[in-house]
Amino acid sequence: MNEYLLKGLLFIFIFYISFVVLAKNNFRFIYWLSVCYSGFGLLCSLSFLLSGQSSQSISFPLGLPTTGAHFKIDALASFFLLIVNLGSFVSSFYGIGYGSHTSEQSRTLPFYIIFLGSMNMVLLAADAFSFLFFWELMSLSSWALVMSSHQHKETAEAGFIYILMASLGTFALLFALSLIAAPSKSYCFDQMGKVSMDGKLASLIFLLALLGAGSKAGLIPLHVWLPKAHPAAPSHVSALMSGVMTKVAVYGFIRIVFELLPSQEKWWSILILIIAGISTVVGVLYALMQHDIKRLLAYHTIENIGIVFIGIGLSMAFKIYGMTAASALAMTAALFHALNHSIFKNLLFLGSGAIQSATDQRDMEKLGGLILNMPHTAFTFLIGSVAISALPPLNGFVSEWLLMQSILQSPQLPSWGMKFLVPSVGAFLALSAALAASCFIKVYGITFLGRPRSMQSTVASETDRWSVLAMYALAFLCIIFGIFPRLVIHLLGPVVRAIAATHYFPLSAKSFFMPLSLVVDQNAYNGFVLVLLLGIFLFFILISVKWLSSNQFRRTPIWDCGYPEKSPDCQYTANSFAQPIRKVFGPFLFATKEKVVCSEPWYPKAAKMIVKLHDQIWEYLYKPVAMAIDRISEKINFLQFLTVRRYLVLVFLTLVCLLGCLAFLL
Amino acid sequence: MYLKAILLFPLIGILLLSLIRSYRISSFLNTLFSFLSFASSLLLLVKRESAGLFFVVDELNIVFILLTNFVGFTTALFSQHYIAHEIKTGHISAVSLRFYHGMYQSLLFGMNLALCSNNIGLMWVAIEIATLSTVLMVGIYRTAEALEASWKYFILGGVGIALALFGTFLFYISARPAIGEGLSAMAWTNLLSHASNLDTSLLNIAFVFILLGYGTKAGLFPLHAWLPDAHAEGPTPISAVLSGLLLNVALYAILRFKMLLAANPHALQAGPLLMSMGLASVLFAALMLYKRRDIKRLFAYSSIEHMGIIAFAFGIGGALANFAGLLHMSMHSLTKSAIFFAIGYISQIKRTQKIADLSGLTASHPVLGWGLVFGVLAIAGLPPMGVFMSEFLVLSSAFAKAPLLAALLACGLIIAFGALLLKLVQVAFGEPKGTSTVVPSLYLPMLSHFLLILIAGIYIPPHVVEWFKHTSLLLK
Amino acid sequence: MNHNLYFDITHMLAGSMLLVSFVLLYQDRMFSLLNVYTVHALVLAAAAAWQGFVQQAPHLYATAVIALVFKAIAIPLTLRWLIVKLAIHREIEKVVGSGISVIAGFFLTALSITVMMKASGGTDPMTREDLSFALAVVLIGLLMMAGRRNAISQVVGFMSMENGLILAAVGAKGMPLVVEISVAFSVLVALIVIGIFLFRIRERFDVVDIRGLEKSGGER
Amino acid sequence: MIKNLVFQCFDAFFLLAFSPLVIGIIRKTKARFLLKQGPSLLQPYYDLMKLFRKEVTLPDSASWLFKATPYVVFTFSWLAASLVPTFSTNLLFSKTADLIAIVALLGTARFFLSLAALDAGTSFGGLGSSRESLIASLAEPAMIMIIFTIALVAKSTDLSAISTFMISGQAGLRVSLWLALASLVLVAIAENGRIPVDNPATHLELTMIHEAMILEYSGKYLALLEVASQLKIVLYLSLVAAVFFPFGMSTMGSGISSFFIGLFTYIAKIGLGASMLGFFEILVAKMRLFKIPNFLGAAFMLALLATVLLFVSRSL
Repeated sequence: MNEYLLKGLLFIFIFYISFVVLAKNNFRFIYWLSVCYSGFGLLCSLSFLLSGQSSQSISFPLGLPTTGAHFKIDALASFFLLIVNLGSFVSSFYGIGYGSHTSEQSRTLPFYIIFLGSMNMVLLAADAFSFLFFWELMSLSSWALVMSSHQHKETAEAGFIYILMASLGTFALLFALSLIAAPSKSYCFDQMGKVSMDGKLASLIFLLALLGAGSKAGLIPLHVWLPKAHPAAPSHVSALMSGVMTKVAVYGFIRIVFELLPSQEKWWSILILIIAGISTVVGVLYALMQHDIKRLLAYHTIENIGIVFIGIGLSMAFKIYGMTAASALAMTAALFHALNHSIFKNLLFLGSGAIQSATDQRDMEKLGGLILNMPHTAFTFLIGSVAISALPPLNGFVSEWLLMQSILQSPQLPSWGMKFLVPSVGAFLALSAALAASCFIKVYGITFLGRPRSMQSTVASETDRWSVLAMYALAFLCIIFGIFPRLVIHLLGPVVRAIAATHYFPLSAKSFFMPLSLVVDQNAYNGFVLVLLLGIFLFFILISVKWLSSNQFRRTPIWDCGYPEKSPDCQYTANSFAQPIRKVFGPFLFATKEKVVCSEPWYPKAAKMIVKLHDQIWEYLYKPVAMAIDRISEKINFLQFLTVRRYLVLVFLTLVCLLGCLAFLL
Repeated sequence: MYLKAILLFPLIGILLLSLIRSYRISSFLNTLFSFLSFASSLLLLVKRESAGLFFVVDELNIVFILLTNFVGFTTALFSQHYIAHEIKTGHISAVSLRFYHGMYQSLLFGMNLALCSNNIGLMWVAIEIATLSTVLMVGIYRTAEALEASWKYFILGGVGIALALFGTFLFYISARPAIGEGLSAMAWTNLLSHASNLDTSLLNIAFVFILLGYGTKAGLFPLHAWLPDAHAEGPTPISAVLSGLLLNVALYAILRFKMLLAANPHALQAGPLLMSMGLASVLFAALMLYKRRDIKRLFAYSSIEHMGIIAFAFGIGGALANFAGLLHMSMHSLTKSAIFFAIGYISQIKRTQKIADLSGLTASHPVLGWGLVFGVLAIAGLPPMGVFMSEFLVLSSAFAKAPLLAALLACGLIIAFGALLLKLVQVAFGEPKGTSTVVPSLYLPMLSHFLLILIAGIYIPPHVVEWFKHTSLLLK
Repeated sequence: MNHNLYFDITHMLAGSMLLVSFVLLYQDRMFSLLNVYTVHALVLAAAAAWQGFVQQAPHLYATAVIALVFKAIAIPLTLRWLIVKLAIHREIEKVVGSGISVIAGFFLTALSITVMMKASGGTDPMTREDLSFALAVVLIGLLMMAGRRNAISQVVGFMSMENGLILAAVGAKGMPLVVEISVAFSVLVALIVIGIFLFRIRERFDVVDIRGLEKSGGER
Repeated sequence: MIKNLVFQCFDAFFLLAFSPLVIGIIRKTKARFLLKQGPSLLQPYYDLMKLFRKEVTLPDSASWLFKATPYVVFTFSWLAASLVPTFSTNLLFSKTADLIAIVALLGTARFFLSLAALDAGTSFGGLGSSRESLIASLAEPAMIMIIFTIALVAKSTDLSAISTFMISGQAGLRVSLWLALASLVLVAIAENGRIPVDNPATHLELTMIHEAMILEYSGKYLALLEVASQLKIVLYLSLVAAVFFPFGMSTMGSGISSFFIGLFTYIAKIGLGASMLGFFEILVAKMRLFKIPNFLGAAFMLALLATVLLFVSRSL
């Protein structure tokens, strides 16, 4: 049956792409079609995961001559298919309504379709060529989507950096895959992983895979493009890029490092853990410094990808030392978090899209009080914020709890380095979770709460019903996966078994709903009971407060300790909210410079505070390269303006050199 | 017979077209003759003749004959409207027009002759005919810049001619003891079958001369100097044919000679030589792209880059890389000529070739703008276009064999991509600026090329694969 | 005549061509440059004729005649006329001094002899030496082109390079006539094109100095 | 099962009833050490009763979130507190959440409280919210390291399991545990907004944190928030007691006498802890805000040291 599903997926893909031509600019039609397409993908992946069958493959005489195009669906692919199609399902649904808020549909629609299709195909591809083909097509189509608002200067810059980093990543992956393919002389994944390999070569491949997948996923220091490119696209595309495309990168990494490489070296996991740990904290600190809501969300993607990679790194470490159960646990946590992140990040981006279409603003400093005008967006955004802050009882907490539990397994690792490293990563994780919470207090508090800071914010109205429905669907998933995490863990079973050879949470028919708790060693977390208890306690309190207390209330002007100030400008801003944290972490990370400009008393003028943040990674890692290229190209540019005689001298010298080589070397 | 036809039609074309004064008739005839040679080259697929002392059609050249005649035909189509506008604006006089069409056919004749000749001397003559015709065409606008470009091309090309001729002599001399005197010692088929008996050391020197001589035509660094100016200052159809075809023909000649070297076990390894020249071309062209202000010159440098990639691919050697090189040659010629078609109309519409004066083309002229975007992305090696496949193969075989050099190549590609993209974004996106004139234009040539590279990116017909594979084995 | 004499005469002719090349390299006046070039072409004609005699290949006589009529008489006359017409009979501007260019010429000769001697182990010594002289002539011609600023002298350099090529061609036994004709043809075409160029250049600039021509230097 | 449920319910309501008294004890201790009479031990109860009876004033700009927050904060704090073993281990719901989850439950409460502070759109609310976030962020890594140390010793993050392990005496006397205790005390002080991090007794001061957040609240909402913060103090005190001083705790299934012994020792422990807190508070002065990172940094370093020493001492 799955064979038919796979075939169906592939054929519908072609069918689907060909619709671009027919549909022209009828965006509702395209988005409905995308909903159907991703819905079908969703069904396929679910049926595959639940049926627990082994892989199915299929090949066509297309693509690379003599190799052909191979496609395969297995547990790993189908889990990521689930993530991709869940995200695209909701985003397309959102697009049905959101599309009417955007102009120039013809710049997004064709690429949107290709983007969705290519993400699916990357996961199904089972040979190096098809994989990279769709990988690069995914980058290309998302670049085109980023460029859809092409009039802005920043967009051009964002798109430029994005596609360059994407090609860098593709080249790195190409390098890695070629090195794997070389000994087995086949580009087909099935044959590629079977050859044993020299440790140094394997390490090189690993580094390249990390570079390739990491640049797409946005690991620090390869993240520079991400906060520029993701916000520039239309919001439902940003949601897909941040929530889903980064997961495709994670998939690529797992596929190459865990499946195509025969064995892993010890230091790899150390490297991953360090990079991932830094990514989590630095990502969230960057986010805290932003006041553009979409850019802030994009920076949070860096943090969450860091968390996913912490899980992957741990899983690798445990696997190397033969602790398969712990490895399975860490991988479960990583994949669970990947799914969770795709859900709440989609939700938050969709929410920010709703805000943007309602107020035409992305700058939080110009928003405020939207909870009154946009109640549905506000509610769902709140759910998303709680989830991304890893707070119980929502899904974000469950995956971080699992990750913490797998960190707690680390003392059994024999390596001393790991013993010290892993707890520090745990501390980083905790720090990033707490900072994420404060970041989302800021986002939510400044955007939705308080008093409106601009006219647009005052008159904003709730977004269309399709968008609201899409957001509610995601919010519902956030809650459901938080209360019944076993649902996801059940789905993850075959995937984790494929990667880590075992499954931490035993799969039995009974375990689908009962027991509801997650148990690691003796430690337990039971989301369902927790919510039940919360409900009971809340009910009790509501009843007793009603019975006990006075129910009189009246609306009054704000008190504010006796210093009420009417102007909304006197509220806390996003910038001032982050000030304490900026003061603590800023000097070290961003080389912050704060300057307060006060006018002289006799010359009344508004005082100003100037904050300068420097992206040090950009300045010390990327800028020099760009400068060097610029300088070299400036230096050699004279070669365009030589006289004919000088060109002849060049030819002459080349000839003499080559003859000299012949005379003296051979 | 068909072989004769592809040579005969352009010959008749030269004679006839240099006599006809009317623009309408001559441009139609030009297209017609190009089409006739294209049609006969298609028939060549059906029935191939066995190799004679002068002509041969084999797995290596059939694809290029087909490609040359196809691009020749589409360019003729493109040039109909292009030249009509040039005449209207007074850029080209009536005399020049006769000259132009005659030279166009003579260029096609030269290239066809070079591709199907079985004689190293004849090939040399043919390439000279092709070069000289383009020299004349580059200078056709008679502006100071055009004449200068033409002069540069002529002098450097002339030196190339001389060097290639010396190389050809040396090949003959090295073959003479083994094959005997006379014409037979200049025939490819004989040379190839006796390759292992040829004088090894002479072969090496000969190859150096051939590489430099024909390498000048192919625009490899540091012999490239004529190329950017010739592309930028001549009429755009000529830029398209130069980049799309003539460079290929020159490389084809080098390949033929490399084949001989490969067949001789003691001869010098041509690989490292080609690789280093190719790599140098890629890196050099990539860096030069950043400071370009003229859009045609920009893509001329991109052609240098791609010739570098191809040379690099053949330099690596091995079935896969050679296959990739051949594929890249075909893909590059299709893509680059299509880009020049787009640019031709754009520069006529906007009356400028300056990148800084072009902006927002996707908004103001969707077909041309998106066509340019498509072409540039294709040439930069992005899927689903054909160059992606050939670059995939080049890089992947290079990564496996010479990782360090391949990494350098990849760097060069990224740097070049960055530059192209920077200019592309400037030209195609943003707010449109400047005034535009209405230009009669035909998009069919451009779109047909795009369709072909799109198909090639996904599916390559098994016949072509077989030909390429056979050739790759000969190239080692 | 015995074999040695054949060899010696061939050797002498090729050697004298190289010598004339050196003299060309040394010239710094327009007219004397043309005169020396005439000698160069004459020696080539002699060499071709001698080879025709030695190899009993009548078509080489044709080559000799072409060299005599065309290169030794027609072209120098044309160029002389051009120089007078354009009034550019002044000193040749060199990039490097005569002494240095002659030393460079020696190095090139040494290089070509090393390459050829090392290389052609299988070929007969006569072809080998002939080839090494021819290569030296070609290289010196190229050096001349690279070392002179004046267009006419560059053309002369180019033609002396062609002469070197033909020297190599006539030395190769059994080389089909096709090649010689094509060389002559190419020289003819080259001259025509140069002529067109000179006229066109005359339309726009008053000097045939490449520097003037390269004023615009492409895009800035 | 039923007995267990009864015990669990008793635990929850006992905490609710007991927590204002703890505040009373702290205040009384402070007053006594300052040679003052001080308010009655039952004064917090009176205050709460008064607040509950009062009319609520809501700021104009407040949304539904402002009204919902007190309930949310109260519920989460109460639940978290009742999941910490007090007088007995292995209560019915002890398997619902481990130590990490309990800390996270408090995090949710804080999240909503900070949001509510921003809801009215005042400058003081933002100030409190922003500072609270800073402190919480810095306390979190230290807390995780403490949990890590404890989990390494007791092989679990489940509080009942930890208490049982500690009672059994297998842990022995360890330097690490003392370091962890010290660190936990520092974290608890910061989390509860006690001196020297925050002064719960002041208003109208630019240094206030917790009070600034609840500045706009009145009536029953304020009462709920007050109880929630009292529960939080009790929670941390119980945590210290359950992990480091678990003696006297009963366990499920043992007799009624052990239940009473457990209860009384618990009250005694918490009472002692509260008065020690009061004593400590009169010894130190309130810190500047930007000294707090150092304070919490010290807590983190202590916890880190605890972990490292643990590796050395037992080479786990």
